[in-house]
Amino acid sequence: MKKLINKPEDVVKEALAGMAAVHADLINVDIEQQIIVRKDAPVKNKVGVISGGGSGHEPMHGGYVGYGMLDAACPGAVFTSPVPDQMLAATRAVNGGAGVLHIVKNYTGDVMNFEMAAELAAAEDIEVVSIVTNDDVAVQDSLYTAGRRGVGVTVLLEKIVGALAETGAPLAQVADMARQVNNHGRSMGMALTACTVPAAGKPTFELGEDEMEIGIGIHGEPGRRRAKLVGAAEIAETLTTPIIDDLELKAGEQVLAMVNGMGGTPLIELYIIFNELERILKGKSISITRSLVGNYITSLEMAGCSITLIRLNDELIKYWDAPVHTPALRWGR
Amino acid sequence: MKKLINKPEDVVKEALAGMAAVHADLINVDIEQQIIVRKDAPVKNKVGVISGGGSGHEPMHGGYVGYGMLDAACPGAVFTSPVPDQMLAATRAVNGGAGVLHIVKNYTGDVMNFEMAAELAAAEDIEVVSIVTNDDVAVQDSLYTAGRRGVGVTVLLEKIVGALAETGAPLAQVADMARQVNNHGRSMGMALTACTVPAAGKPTFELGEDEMEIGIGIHGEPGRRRAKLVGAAEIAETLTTPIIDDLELKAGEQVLAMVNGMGGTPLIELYIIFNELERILKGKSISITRSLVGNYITSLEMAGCSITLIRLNDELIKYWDAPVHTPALRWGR
Amino acid sequence: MPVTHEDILHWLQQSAQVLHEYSAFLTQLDSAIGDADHGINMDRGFTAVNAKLTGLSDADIGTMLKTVGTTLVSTVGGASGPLYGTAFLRAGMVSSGKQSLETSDLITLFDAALEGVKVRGKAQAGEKTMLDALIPAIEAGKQAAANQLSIAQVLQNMTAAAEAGMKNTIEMVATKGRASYLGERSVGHQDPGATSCWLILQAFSDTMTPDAAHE
Amino acid sequence: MPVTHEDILHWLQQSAQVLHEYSAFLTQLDSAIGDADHGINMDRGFTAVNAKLTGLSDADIGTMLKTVGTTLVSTVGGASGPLYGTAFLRAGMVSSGKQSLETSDLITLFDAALEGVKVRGKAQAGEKTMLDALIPAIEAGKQAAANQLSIAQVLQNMTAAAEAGMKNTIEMVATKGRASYLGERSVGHQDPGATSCWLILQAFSDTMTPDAAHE
Ligand SMILES: Nc1ncnc2c1ncn2[C@@H]1O[C@H](COP(=O)(O)OP(=O)(O)O)[C@@H](O)[C@H]1O
Ligand SMILES: Nc1ncnc2c1ncn2[C@@H]1O[C@H](COP(=O)(O)OP(=O)(O)O)[C@@H](O)[C@H]1O
Ligand SMILES: [Mg+2]
Ligand SMILES: [Mg+2]
Ligand SMILES: [Mg+2]
Ligand SMILES: [Mg+2]
Repeated sequence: MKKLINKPEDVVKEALAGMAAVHADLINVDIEQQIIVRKDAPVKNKVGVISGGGSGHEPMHGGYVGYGMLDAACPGAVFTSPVPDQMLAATRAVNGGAGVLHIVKNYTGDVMNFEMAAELAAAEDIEVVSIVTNDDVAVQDSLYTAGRRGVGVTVLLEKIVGALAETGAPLAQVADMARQVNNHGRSMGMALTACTVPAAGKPTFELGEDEMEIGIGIHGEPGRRRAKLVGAAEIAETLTTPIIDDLELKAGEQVLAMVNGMGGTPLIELYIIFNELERILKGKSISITRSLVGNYITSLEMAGCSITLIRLNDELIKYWDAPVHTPALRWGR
Repeated sequence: MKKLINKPEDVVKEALAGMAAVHADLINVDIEQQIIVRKDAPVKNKVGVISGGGSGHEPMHGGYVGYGMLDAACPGAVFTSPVPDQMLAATRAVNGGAGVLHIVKNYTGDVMNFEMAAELAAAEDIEVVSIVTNDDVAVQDSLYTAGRRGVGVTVLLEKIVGALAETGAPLAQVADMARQVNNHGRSMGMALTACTVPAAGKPTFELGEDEMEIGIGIHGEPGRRRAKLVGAAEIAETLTTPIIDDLELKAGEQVLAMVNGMGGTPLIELYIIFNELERILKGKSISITRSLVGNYITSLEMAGCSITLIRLNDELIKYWDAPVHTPALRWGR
Repeated sequence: MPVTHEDILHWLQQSAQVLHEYSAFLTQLDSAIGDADHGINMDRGFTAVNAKLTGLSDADIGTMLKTVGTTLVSTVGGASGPLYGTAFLRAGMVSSGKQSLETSDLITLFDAALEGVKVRGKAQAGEKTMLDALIPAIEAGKQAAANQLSIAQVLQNMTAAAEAGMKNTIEMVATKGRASYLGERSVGHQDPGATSCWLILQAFSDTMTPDAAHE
Repeated sequence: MPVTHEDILHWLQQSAQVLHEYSAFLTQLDSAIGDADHGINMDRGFTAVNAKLTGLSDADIGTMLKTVGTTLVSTVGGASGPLYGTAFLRAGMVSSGKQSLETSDLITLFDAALEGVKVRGKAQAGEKTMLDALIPAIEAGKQAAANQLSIAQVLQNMTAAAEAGMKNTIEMVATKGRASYLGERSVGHQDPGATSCWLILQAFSDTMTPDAAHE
């Protein structure tokens, strides 16, 4: 295992200390409770928006804490859902009297831990609404299974919903917007390499020099299927087609498009994938009205990418364009 | 070779097309001449600031074209200095009548190609001043060798100098500032893995599972020495000490600190390195007044990091804090 | 002989030790069909439990198990944290005030734990989860209890059934938990949670079987 | 027999072909002490040169070489682009208007090329660069010319000297170019630029040695 770390068990704690030092103007990091809280939290009469999940997906979620996005994030151990205590502490810290939205990615662990946290918060009379993101089209949606995973849409949703919350909108409206964004967004990912959980010390799987995994999540897991490595054009096609089909995107519609790196893929390759994505969508007369290319929701040092599309309307564009000032996303101020 | 590409020979062209599509609001990409130019160039009576170098260092330099930073960038083939034609085209495109600054990283190829471009520009009566960055303390500075490489300082210099140019300062002053920043900045890097030039198809070197390279540049080359892999604390120490010594940083001074990822290292590890850097500097009563952590000057998918420190004064802080709006760096607007 | 307060203490210590020893193995199982953390998670949780045990030497069994539950909830995270946490919490709730457990108490305790896992995780038998070790274990326990076997033998039978159930997960297609994302590709791999469940039952059985610990 | 306009054309074609064939080898050499692009660079440049040759069938040797120079400058980049580019530009300048070259013209041409590389790259002999092939080659050429050898033999001697010089770079510590960053670690590796220089000279020699091309 080759990593820039000290001891595996200290990875999350030390990374949080580093984050705290770099972004002292934006966030407070409570190393003990393991939460990252917006500097000016709680913002009075604003809905508090929190999220959380395992570490190893940086900049998600801690990098999205700040003006116009999240009020707090709860990072768990690497690839492990945080515990209810963290979520409760974060909920308390951001409750400005207008209630708190929990943005939960659809993983059994995340869902259950957030559920317990919400129960505990309710016991303290803090109004909590949870919304679950489940945008990964690689996994079939079904009532009888754990369902689709929450992946790329989560990032874009946090931005849009955070902007709405910043206007002072009530909890129900903020939650509705979150559901709307989730319903109109889909993602799919692929990997060229596995990654290594620091405490595990070994790659999560082995992949041949000419193989790739299609339909991966964000936890270093193998995908839905293994395939022969092909060119960027074909990879983009493989990821984009199920998204377009599932969203039933039609000619004339506009989307917010994200090409996300899994952590170990250089930007130059992500731009190549975006170029292919643009070509594919142009061929279907779907226009990319807003876009984001880079490492936003990662799987440690895994090489690979994911594509996320969200159907846009004027309202979503407005909140996407609204100012944001977090460690990882910043514009308009 | 596992990459998200089509044909190796098309990598730069297609990545540029992708960049053009993503950042159409900020830049114009001339695929034919292979230059990236700020949307509103030439800005009248403003010194044009350009830079360039091989591709594979993304987001440098193309990601730094825009308000408050570069007016144009010339990307060469992967790890290959661009040709004078590109630099001349860029120089013409950004000349708003106040002359053009060429920011050149100290590599034999870059220096010679920019030199030829400057000669050609002079023949067209465009005033050009070239400044060369050479901040890599891993390489000994000497009149009898190629000298130190230009690495991390280049990015920070482009930001600071770009901000000064934006104020309408004359070419001589902008060039002076560039020299000042270069003189007060040093960097050093290390690698956990090699990287693969797409057209070469093979990793640039082999490294054992428990080895690292100390004193690397940004071209996938081996470093000054190979060493046993150690923890983040020791790595940070190894990179920071020569920088502090060479800059003769004293207690009470303040610095701009960058922990830069080489492309394949996840953010979580860079924060750990920053945490160590902070500890080291605190121990010497040197304060990190401004900082940047992420992938800013990379070596394709190489895993590893570099540390850059620039001695700060009020003027440099002012230009560092000034608004910037480029694909890769944005604040204040 | 009923299960005493000391037996429970011993069982929990033993569980912590076994989960520590098997941590890499559980993580390796989770690496194949999950996210390579189950061993790390269980080890972290039971290390925390172990640290609390000294403070519990005077507590009743209910309090002990509830403390185990809250400790697991607060330290494990992931799917296994709420699931094992709820299981121990529920087990503690039905053992409130007890200083020892008869066979029937034990069955009640396990039934409550199972109910907790089911309510929390919304899974059922055959979905390739810890339930596929726990459900057959409890059935075997009830059978053994009906046959008037000793507590040690009840637990031995439960452990054997859990082991068989755990092995049965190899051929199952996962429909709950992370492994479900792999669909058909999950077949051929043993479920990590079923494995940790078996290990914990085995630790219990070893505790109650005088010579087992010295084997 | 002087070097004719056709010989130059043939030499350049031959160079393009050889550099294409040796591209991976040169890149591999550059991978050890540079940035793994020298073969790619030279191949790109001479492919562009080759494409221009048809348009040059009526040009004089000076014009041809100058075109090669500007083409290399415009397409190669890196260190080798300006260096080889300047070399051919200077060689073209001293061959202006010429339709053929005698031995003395050839020496003048190479001297001018060498001067160009030196002025552009500010290096000298012994720094582990292309100069370590070119300088001994020209020395050998002058010696051969002084001995009244045929042009073919002059070029053969030059090539042999370039090859020896190229091999000598293995033991050198680089002080110029990228390899200088490696310091002592550059020892033991052959310089890529010296190698491409030898290949180009060899192509010239082959062109002028009637049977060489058919070996
Ligand atoms: N809905 C569920 N019901 C019961 N057990 C489950 C459920 N989901 C997952 N599990 C169990 O949890 C185990 C995984 O635990 P762990 O790896 O610690 O958490 P995570 O999956 O969040 O990484 C699985 O092997 C499975 O036995
Ligand atoms: N200052 C110099 N003078 C002469 N030749 C040089 C000089 N610097 C580098 N070279 C030659 O250039 C070769 C490298 O060329 P190339 O790999 O194409 O460019 P780069 O080093 O920019 O990647 C070296 O092997 C060396 O022979
Ligand atoms: Mg997990
Ligand atoms: Mg190069
Ligand atoms: Mg797991
Ligand atoms: Mg090179």
